[in-house]
Amino acid sequence: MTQDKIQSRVELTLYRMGFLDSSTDDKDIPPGSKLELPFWLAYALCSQKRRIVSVELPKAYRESYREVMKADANVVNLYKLGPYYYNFGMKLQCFSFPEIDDVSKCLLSTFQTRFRKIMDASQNIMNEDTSKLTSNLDEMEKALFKVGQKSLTDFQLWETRQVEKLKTSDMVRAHRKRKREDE
Amino acid sequence: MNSLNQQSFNDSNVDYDEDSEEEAEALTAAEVFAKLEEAWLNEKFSPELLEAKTEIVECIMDQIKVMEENLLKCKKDDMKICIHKMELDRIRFVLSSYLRIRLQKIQNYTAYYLNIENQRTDKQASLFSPEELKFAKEFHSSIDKHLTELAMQHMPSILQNLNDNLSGNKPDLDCYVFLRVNEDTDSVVIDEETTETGEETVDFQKDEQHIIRYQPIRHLVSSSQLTLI
Amino acid sequence: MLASKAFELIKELSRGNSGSLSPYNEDCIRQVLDEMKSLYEQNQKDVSDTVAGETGLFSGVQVRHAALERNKRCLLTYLYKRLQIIQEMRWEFGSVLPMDIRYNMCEQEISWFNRYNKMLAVYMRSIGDSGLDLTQDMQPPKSLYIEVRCLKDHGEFETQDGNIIVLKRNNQHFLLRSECEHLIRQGVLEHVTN
Amino acid sequence: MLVKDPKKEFYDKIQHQRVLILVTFDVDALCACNILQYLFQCDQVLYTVVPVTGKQDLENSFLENSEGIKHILMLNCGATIDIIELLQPDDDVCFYICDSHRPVDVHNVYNGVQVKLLMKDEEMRDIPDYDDVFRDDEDDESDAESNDEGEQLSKRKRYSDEYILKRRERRQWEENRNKTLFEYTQFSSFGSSAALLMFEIAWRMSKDTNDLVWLGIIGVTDQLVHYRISREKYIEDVMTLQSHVSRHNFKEGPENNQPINSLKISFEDELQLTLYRHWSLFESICKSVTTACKFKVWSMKGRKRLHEFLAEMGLPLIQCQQKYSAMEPSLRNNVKELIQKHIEKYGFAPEDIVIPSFNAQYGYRNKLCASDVVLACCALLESPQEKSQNATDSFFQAMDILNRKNTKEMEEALNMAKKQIGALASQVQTFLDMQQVMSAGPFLYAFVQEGTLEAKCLSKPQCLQRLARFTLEAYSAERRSKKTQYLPLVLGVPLDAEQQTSLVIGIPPLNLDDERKNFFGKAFEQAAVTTNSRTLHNYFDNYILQMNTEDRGKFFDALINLLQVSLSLSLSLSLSLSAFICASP
Repeated sequence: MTQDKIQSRVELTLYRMGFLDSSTDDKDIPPGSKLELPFWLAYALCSQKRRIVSVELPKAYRESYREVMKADANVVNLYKLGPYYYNFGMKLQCFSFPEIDDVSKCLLSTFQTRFRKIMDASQNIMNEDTSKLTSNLDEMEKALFKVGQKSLTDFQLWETRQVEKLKTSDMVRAHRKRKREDE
Repeated sequence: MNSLNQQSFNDSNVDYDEDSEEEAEALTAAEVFAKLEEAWLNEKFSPELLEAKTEIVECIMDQIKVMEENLLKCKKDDMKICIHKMELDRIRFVLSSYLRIRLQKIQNYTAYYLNIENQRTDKQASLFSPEELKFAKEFHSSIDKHLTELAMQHMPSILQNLNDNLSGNKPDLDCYVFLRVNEDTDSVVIDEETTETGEETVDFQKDEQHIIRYQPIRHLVSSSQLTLI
Repeated sequence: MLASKAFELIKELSRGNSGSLSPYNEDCIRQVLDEMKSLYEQNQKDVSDTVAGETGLFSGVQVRHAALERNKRCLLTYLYKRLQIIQEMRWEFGSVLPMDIRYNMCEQEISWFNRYNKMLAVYMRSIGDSGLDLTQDMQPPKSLYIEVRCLKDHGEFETQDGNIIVLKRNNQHFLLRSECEHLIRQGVLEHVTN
Repeated sequence: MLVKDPKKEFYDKIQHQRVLILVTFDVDALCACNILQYLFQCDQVLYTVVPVTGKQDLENSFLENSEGIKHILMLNCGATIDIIELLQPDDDVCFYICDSHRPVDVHNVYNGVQVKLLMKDEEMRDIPDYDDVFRDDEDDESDAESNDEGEQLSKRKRYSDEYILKRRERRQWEENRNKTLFEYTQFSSFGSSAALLMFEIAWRMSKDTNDLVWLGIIGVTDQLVHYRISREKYIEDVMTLQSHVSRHNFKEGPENNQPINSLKISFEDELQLTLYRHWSLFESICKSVTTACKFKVWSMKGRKRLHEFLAEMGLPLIQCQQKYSAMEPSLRNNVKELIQKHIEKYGFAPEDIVIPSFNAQYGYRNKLCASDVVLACCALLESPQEKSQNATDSFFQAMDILNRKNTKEMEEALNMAKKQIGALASQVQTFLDMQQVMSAGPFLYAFVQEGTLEAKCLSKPQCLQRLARFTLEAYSAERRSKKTQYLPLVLGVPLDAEQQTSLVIGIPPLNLDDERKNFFGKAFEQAAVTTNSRTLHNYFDNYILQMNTEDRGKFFDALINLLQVSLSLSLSLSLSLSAFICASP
């Protein structure tokens, strides 16, 4: 997620850094050029102390998308907006965007609205194909969903007294399965 | 489970805390086991490594040994044998599980806990048992060595320090835990004063159960005013 | 792109699934180290140029420095995560790893595994007077004896009371739980519950 | 030696010992094994269960697993073989045999130290007297055998009258012994179910549960389904079980008081329609032996009669052809009464269509009758193996479905059973359509064609047994001639195409149904010996054997000869056969 691209504007000439911008063959990148930089680089180059580049808020977190979230967060495919939508959103806090408070509020309310549905689904879906449902979730939500499902199946196992059964360790089982497939 | 333990444990009184200078309390084996169980639950549900209960562990280990020896003396078709064996298995499970959880925590945040250990004054109790400390040091140095050999020594010299990478890892003390109150405790600060809200405090009463952020109540766990569940 | 090789290592980690270890990517690691070296050399050059009076190179140095840090972080994460996986495997597979997994480990990883094995053994032996095998009793015991079914031919197995049992595929035995827990975890036996 | 008090002489002996349990591949043995495992787990008796497919397997398994083991239990295997002779165990090893195969080998009967038979006293009546088969005067025996050594001595003796007298007496005794032994062993038959015996042991020790009763029921039902015991014997056993069922399932107060997931067994007259609760009524009627044969469903006319019958009962065809569980409840609930009421007109006796049996129910959905479980379990036990599978894989799969919690696996097993029975019925249809059932004079024979899809599925002993019976009844119904009632059937099915082997079974004629005695065991042995055929008598059911397909011709000629001679000697086939073989060297 720290590899996610962020739209940046070069403020100071970057000498001998032409390769960062694939659209030009120039040796240097002049101020004013727009670049897509990975987050880790943008973070290093845009801070209180040094302003080598300035950054823009990524689209998915801007006003228009925030409106969409407000309307009905449940129908949005978060995964498409970024597989790590929440985490990346939180990372963005380190840049001083004017609207950053709104972004964080929006993230919180989005999560709150969606969480209810995820929780509900994870506790009630048994032995069904969940891929359609989970394809809309960002990675964190997916992890949450998985935890929910696991607790559901664990509970059922407990109810039917199957937890007593000693099992082959997961890794060994996965390992053996793969070996069989290879053969 | 407890009733079983009581039964056989009561046969013998063992001295718990023999060595400790403060007060030599004599506890029955059942009481020691109750203490182990408490330590086990706390360890299991706390996000950080708690103080090592070295005496309890030693005491239980001794007890296991005694029981095993007694079992060998019994006749083969004695009904009691399987009950005692079962009990042994259960004690051993709790003990192993307790030590395993601790080991896991030590492995995950080795540098963090070693740091705490280094800054510890003589008055404070150590988080580690002596054996655990030895393991932690060995574990830490083995990883250091591994990373150095494979990567660090091939890097430019100014980058050749590891510290900020590994020790940055620390347990999440802000996570939420379930707890049961052992004794009344008033006005526990659970949220510090901020600009928006005032200080938030809670009065705990015995036998209440709460779900709460770990950080504000961690000192109550170590003083066993609370038990995590 | 800067540090893209290092990122590949990270992606490789996230692709891996339980019970397997991807081959130690020595190639990629060397390329990352090479990239770091040239970044560093370029920076040194720019710094000395700056000292010599040239201006405007500062931003480039910053970019490279960030890339160096990035590379280092990814590389260490890669190595450390692998150790964590290997460490977990010690608990799941036991002290001897399957050949195909060992095959994917580099020499240092194997020696680390052996060292880990040793320190674990030392620790476990030092608990109490007689030591305690922490890899046993992974689940709360429910009964003293359990019924198990052999999933593969394993050969002879000596029980605590000195009897020898032949573990052959599709035989079923009623044994002490503590005796066969390891074999169940290693997938030799299956616990049959009613 | 027969065990009189199973608790004292068997169960108490094995406490705190390790026990090796050898189990054959039949449902009854599986149930018995399950009961035993329950008992052993209660008392923490350590054991090892090893499935054995045949005599060779028995030997190997014993050698492999017997180290340090002093107590060996055999379920539905071992009784008919001289076990000490075969296995050559150490002197301190003791065998406990719980086997429904008869006759029990006389060596097993009279070995008082190492062989303990867990069987019913009243079934052991026709065993030859000890003095008739064994002679204790060792001197005599060694004399007769070691002629060379003591030639001088014996020469002198030979002249003495006393000696001659003794010789004559001895020869007479030997003749008598051969005759007694032959009469004793000429027929193979079956005694009480192993599962029933095990259940009764559990009951006597007050350790029986409702689940164990159910296992006993399944064991007994297995014996009926595979034509091992007569209907009378079955009813007798069912009555015994019924008292246990009512004891365990009687509850005070309102009936719905008990938890829904407990096991409820009820005693009921059960339609003899194969798996009908899990199939459609129509399919089930077409594939059940009795109804298929009486209606002759393989002919157009037969089908028509069946349709007529259904119409008469007021059951629309559409309802009958959909899944039974999806039938309209008002119809479904009356099916049994309707069938019983209307079927007499079609030439059925009441006992042709219903039989006293048991149902088990747990949870809301899963109502199973005993024969459903037998068929499902058997289908799993004899499921065609993939290459990668081990023959014993299916054994424990089958054992697993006896555990009532595995409802999903049970469902799959029922589907397999339907497939197996489907293959069986269509094979019977092929036999009739292609007129492949031939008369060899004294018996009928038929062969499943090589390379058919069904062959793979049918080449298993238990399944073959049912196929043979189905074929014989169908043929007899088709012919309508009384003579077919008196003819036995020999049936073969290809086993292994590469090795050119086939599986052959012989079953007795229909008119001897009440006795369930099979003389083919001895006859097969004889025919194989005289023709030097490459045969393998590996199964514990001796009327089933493996043979090299090339040797089929000469083997059959010999068999025909054997049976023809016996026919000519007497009209009663069974008795005469004994006479013939007795006379032959």
